[in-house]
Amino acid sequence: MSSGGSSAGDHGGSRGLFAELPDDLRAIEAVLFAAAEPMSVDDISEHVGAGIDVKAALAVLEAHYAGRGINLVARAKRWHFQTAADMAHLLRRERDESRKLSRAAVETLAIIAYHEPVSRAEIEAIRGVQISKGTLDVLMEAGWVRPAGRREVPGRPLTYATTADFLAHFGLESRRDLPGIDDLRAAGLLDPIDAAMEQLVLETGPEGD
Amino acid sequence: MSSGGSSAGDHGGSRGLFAELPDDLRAIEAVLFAAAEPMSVDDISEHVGAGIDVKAALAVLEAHYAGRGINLVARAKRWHFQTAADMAHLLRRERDESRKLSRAAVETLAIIAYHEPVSRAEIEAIRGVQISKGTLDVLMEAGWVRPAGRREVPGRPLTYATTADFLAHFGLESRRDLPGIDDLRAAGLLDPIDAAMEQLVLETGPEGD
Amino acid sequence: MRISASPATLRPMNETDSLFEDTPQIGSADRLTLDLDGWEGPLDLLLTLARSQKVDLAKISILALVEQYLAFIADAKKLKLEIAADYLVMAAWLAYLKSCLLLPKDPEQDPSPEELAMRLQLRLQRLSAMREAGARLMARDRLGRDVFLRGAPEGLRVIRKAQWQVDLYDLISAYGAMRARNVPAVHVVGRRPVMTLDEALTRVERMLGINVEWTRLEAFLPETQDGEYRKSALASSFVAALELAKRGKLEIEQQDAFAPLYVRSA
Repeated sequence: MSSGGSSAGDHGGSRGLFAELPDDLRAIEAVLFAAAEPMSVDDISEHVGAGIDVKAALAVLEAHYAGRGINLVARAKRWHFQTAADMAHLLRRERDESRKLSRAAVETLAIIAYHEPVSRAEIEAIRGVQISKGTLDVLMEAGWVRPAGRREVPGRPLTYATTADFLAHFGLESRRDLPGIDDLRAAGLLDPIDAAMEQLVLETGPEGD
Repeated sequence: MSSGGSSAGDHGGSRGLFAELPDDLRAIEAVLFAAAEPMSVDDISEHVGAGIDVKAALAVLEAHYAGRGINLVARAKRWHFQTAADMAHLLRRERDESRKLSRAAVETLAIIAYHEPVSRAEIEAIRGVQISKGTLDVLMEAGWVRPAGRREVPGRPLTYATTADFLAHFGLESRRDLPGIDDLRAAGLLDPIDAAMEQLVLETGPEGD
Repeated sequence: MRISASPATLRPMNETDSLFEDTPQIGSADRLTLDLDGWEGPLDLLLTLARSQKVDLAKISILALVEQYLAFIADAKKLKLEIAADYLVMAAWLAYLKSCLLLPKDPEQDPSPEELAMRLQLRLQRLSAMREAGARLMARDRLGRDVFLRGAPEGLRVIRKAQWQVDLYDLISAYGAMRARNVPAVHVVGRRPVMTLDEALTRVERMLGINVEWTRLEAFLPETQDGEYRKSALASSFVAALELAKRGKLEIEQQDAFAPLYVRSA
């Protein structure tokens, strides 16, 4: 049947629109619907039992939910259902815009996401200003940024990286999905500036304009 | 695209199994999914707009979700998604974990077995140490100990006794099978104690009252 | 500190601007809002100035940019605005860069002014790229703002059921150890055979009437196999002898320390 042009009235007869699902898909559907948190394949297996090929089933469900009001998505290898993005206008709740991130916080978050792991000094070098005290705190409090170990250079600076919650919040399956990251990398804009300089000098030659 | 004929088994290739839905159904799906509480038809209308015949759409969705891992159901004229009843068991997974019973719990259990019915104060008098609330809880949760009425003395303390599960777990026919004091001494499980002590044990001992 | 001047493009971007880059900046046509607090440092100001060249950042004229920056700072100085030190440091560095770029090439100079210019350009590109990336991130369909998780998930529960490990031996050995440990100990002091001082007095006094010659104290002791009782009798008889000597009924003699003790009636 074609659903594109159908009005709400004539769905009644289209029993086939949603076929009965096999129980393994039903089980995964049920578990993911009930879950309060995104679930990894292992988490799901633990609930639905070992006999089910969860990965294959997820791929089927993902494809089938693609055109629906609810989508099945993977973020940082954890799966959850969420409402379709084009339904945002129906759902957007009045929310306090007071939690809007400062420009400094947005830039800092972007720098961490595109360069991680990255130290505070490196963030400051890119922005050309010192990071004020609260900026990293705000990002960590939001659950988007975490300390990611120390760099083994003099001073052993602490580095920062993004979290699975960051990917989930911004609808990214992995860091590879960061907008434009491939282009930026190809342009050398994610390299340390000295490395980038070397590349530029090689490309344009030492006497380059 | 017809999905009616696809068998449950071949879901991999059956793109039509979940057809694209018209936006009015998608909207209702999304709104109900995101809602924190069941919604009346009017609640839904308010979100999806007046142009949609919500009642008709709900009937279609209800029918379509009938064979799924999630069902769309109405309770007291309010609609919500819920996990299919036959999948409910997946939401509560029991996992057995082998754990060692604490020393306090073993001692408490032994005292109850030898002296039942016995009050908490009596258990403490015999152990010479207070017992924490959790200790009795663990034993009751394990199904080995049960409350056994109140003692008709001032304060009416609750007493505890062992259960049939206790006997079964420890392979005992009855509490008479518990080794007595003489058996314990013969087995070297009792430090030498003098006659007066023995008398005391006999008075309150295993076959007491 | 705000002043009005021109051109219009000199306005610090805020997040909204970067989200909607094509927002027409009407109403400020001939005004420059000079607000150093609004820029996040000299690099930010430079980037804004560079954007006003309306060319790809990779193709901007560094010389023109330097002019713009120096003019901007000069304006601010003319207006007697306080200018933060880092802006002045940048101005000084840019003035140096400008002179290097304008002077005849010095092949010995390292790094070359061209390289310095390229570095500056690269820094601006990087900052611009991150600023854009941030804006694109913020504009995504964000969880909790544009897309939503299920409002009332039933929740999953894994109930960890403890299988307690304990066997009958654990149980009874615990009981045995506990009884042994905690049943109150009853201490009975056994009656020990002693001769009291009164007994010894009576006995020694009575026997003195019979023996008038020097006699060893031990001869007064009762016959017994019990060593404990004998010791007690000896001690009591000695004290009794001292007492009788005090009363003048008896004499005591000893040749040396630890030598036998002799008594006779006085």
